[in-house]
Amino acid sequence: MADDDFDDEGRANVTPVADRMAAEALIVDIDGFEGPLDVLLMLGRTQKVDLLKISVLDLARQYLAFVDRAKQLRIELAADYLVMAAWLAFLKSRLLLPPDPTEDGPSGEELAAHLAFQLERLQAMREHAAKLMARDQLGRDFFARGIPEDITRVKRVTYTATLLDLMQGYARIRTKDEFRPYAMDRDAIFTMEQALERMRGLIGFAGTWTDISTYLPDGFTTDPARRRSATASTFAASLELAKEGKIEIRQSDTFAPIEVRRKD
Amino acid sequence: MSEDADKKEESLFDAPPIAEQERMCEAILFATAEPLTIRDMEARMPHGCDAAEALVYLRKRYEGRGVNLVKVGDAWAMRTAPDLGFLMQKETVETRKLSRAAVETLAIIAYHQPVTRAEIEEIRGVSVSRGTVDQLLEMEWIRFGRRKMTPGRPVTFVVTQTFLDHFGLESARDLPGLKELRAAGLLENRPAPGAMPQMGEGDPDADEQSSEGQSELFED
Amino acid sequence: MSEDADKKEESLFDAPPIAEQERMCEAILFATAEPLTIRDMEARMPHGCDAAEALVYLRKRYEGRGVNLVKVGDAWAMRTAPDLGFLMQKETVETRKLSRAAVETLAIIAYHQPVTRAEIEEIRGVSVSRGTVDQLLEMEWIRFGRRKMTPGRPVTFVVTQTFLDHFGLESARDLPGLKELRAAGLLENRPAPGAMPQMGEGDPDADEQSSEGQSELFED
Repeated sequence: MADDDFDDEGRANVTPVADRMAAEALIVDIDGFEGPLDVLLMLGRTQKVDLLKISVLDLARQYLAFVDRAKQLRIELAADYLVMAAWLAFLKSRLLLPPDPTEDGPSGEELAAHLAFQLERLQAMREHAAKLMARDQLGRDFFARGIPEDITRVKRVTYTATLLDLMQGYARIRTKDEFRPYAMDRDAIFTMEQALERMRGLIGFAGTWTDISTYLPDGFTTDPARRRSATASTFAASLELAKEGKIEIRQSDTFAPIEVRRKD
Repeated sequence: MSEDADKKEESLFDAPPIAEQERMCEAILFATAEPLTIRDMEARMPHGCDAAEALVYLRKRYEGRGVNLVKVGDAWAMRTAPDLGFLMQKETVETRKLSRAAVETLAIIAYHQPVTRAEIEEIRGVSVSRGTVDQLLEMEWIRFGRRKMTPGRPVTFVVTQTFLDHFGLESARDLPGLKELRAAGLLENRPAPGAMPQMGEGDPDADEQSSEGQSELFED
Repeated sequence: MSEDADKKEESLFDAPPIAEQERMCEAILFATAEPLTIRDMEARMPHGCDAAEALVYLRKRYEGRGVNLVKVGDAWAMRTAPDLGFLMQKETVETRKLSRAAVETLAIIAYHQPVTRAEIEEIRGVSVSRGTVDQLLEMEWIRFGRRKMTPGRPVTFVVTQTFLDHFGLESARDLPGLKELRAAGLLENRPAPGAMPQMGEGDPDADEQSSEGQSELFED
């Protein structure tokens, strides 16, 4: 049954013995083939002619014999081998029967020519693949540098500063300089204890409202730093005395002079 | 061109003499195993150097020597002379043997590039396994090229500089027998007449299919 | 057997000409991963070769080139010329802010030039580390000025044109005075007391006294 399907001429099992032999040989090595085109190429080689002048009809017959044989031997052929077989059977009928004028599509000759072209192209690629692999190869025939020198990455650090950094740096030093003696130089400070002592001595005479700035000690009124220190300590001392109930404090308005008076 | 002129003008002032530039290229190329482009070299040389010119001298100097200056794509490398390979058996690296499928696929990519997977399958008549392509990609012998401007915009494959370097080719144009293949029309992608079985259809990866339309637009 | 064949057979046993041996040594030394002794080389070369002699020629050939043949112990290797080592480096530039100590020293030099180291120390209130001055000299922001005509004839420091260029100044006299700095509010932008991050950490010059006490009274 199956055999008939593949033989358009209706004469089952008339494939030449040579074809059968070839088919048998192919089947033994079916795993070694890279698809139907590979098988066709192999079969074509037995014709010993230029692939372009190959008899596609013979090729089709041989291929069909190969598939036929595989079936008889109950060898599972991949789907594409069967697709090719069906197509070759179709091609064979096209080549053998007179062209049907009502039918569209390519002629049998066109299809055959294309198949021949495909085979020749595959053959050519194989030959050139071999040529390519036969070339001198890096690491086999010629060699790269054995001691490559790594490029060392050098990190270069550049320092930068802005004019602002510079000026701020200078200002920092200069202002620090102005106060530098301060840490050692206690005479710029008028402590609260000193102010308290001074106030206690003087407050007895303050019967009327008096600005606390008049209580600043001599020598602490002109130099800004000294005055600031004395002002702060005198004010703190006043608060302390007020807490003790010794004096009264008043300020008529924000930023107005702070005045003190003895509390009787 | 004008850029070239600019470069020359500049180099009149501060670039080292050409003999010194040649020395520099020599040192740089000797130090590296990989091919370097003119740009790579100039990036490391003093400002205003003309590596291309220096290489002309360098190549001549190494002509016929045990080590040669070779061009690889648009890059340059020092390689031992191929006729002395026999001395280097110790250095020979066992390269993984490529399967027949891989070799064929590689050759098809080299000769037909840029080429889609569907086109490779059409030429070989079988589907291309993922592993084959992966292996070639991994070896850095092939890489993805631009997508084809055909339906589905399939990716293409092209060979790499590493491939050229490995086979000692200056460019893909120097592939053995390329001219003959082209003259014989074997690099054309002839559209199959209708009703031809399509190759490699069973491949799940071959979604870039419907090659009828593509093949017409295939140019090499 | 013809005479020709005889000759060929004989030449199989002859060592190649010395020029060829030189090529061989060149290729072997280029490709191997480590320096090789004469014995190593001869083991790879055809029978009868004299690697020592070939190396004499090879060494001469590479004299003054970008690559030299050098002896490493009793072995030989190709190495890039020492003077071209800079080509094997790729520079990455990182810009860092100048340290506080350097900024202050620089500022003092700019405002007080020509100024001696002793004067700088007096103004800063701390000793000036060698590294700071060296750094500024290296950056070419300061240079040595004339020696002071005082006992010991100490050297002075002045700022350079590079310094002026960097800070966009025409002359050091264009630097704003203290009053102007104050007017510009430049004195208010100080770190809060106790939160002076540069102090002491990593700054070798930060041995200036603890500034907590001062900062309260910093402005007037």
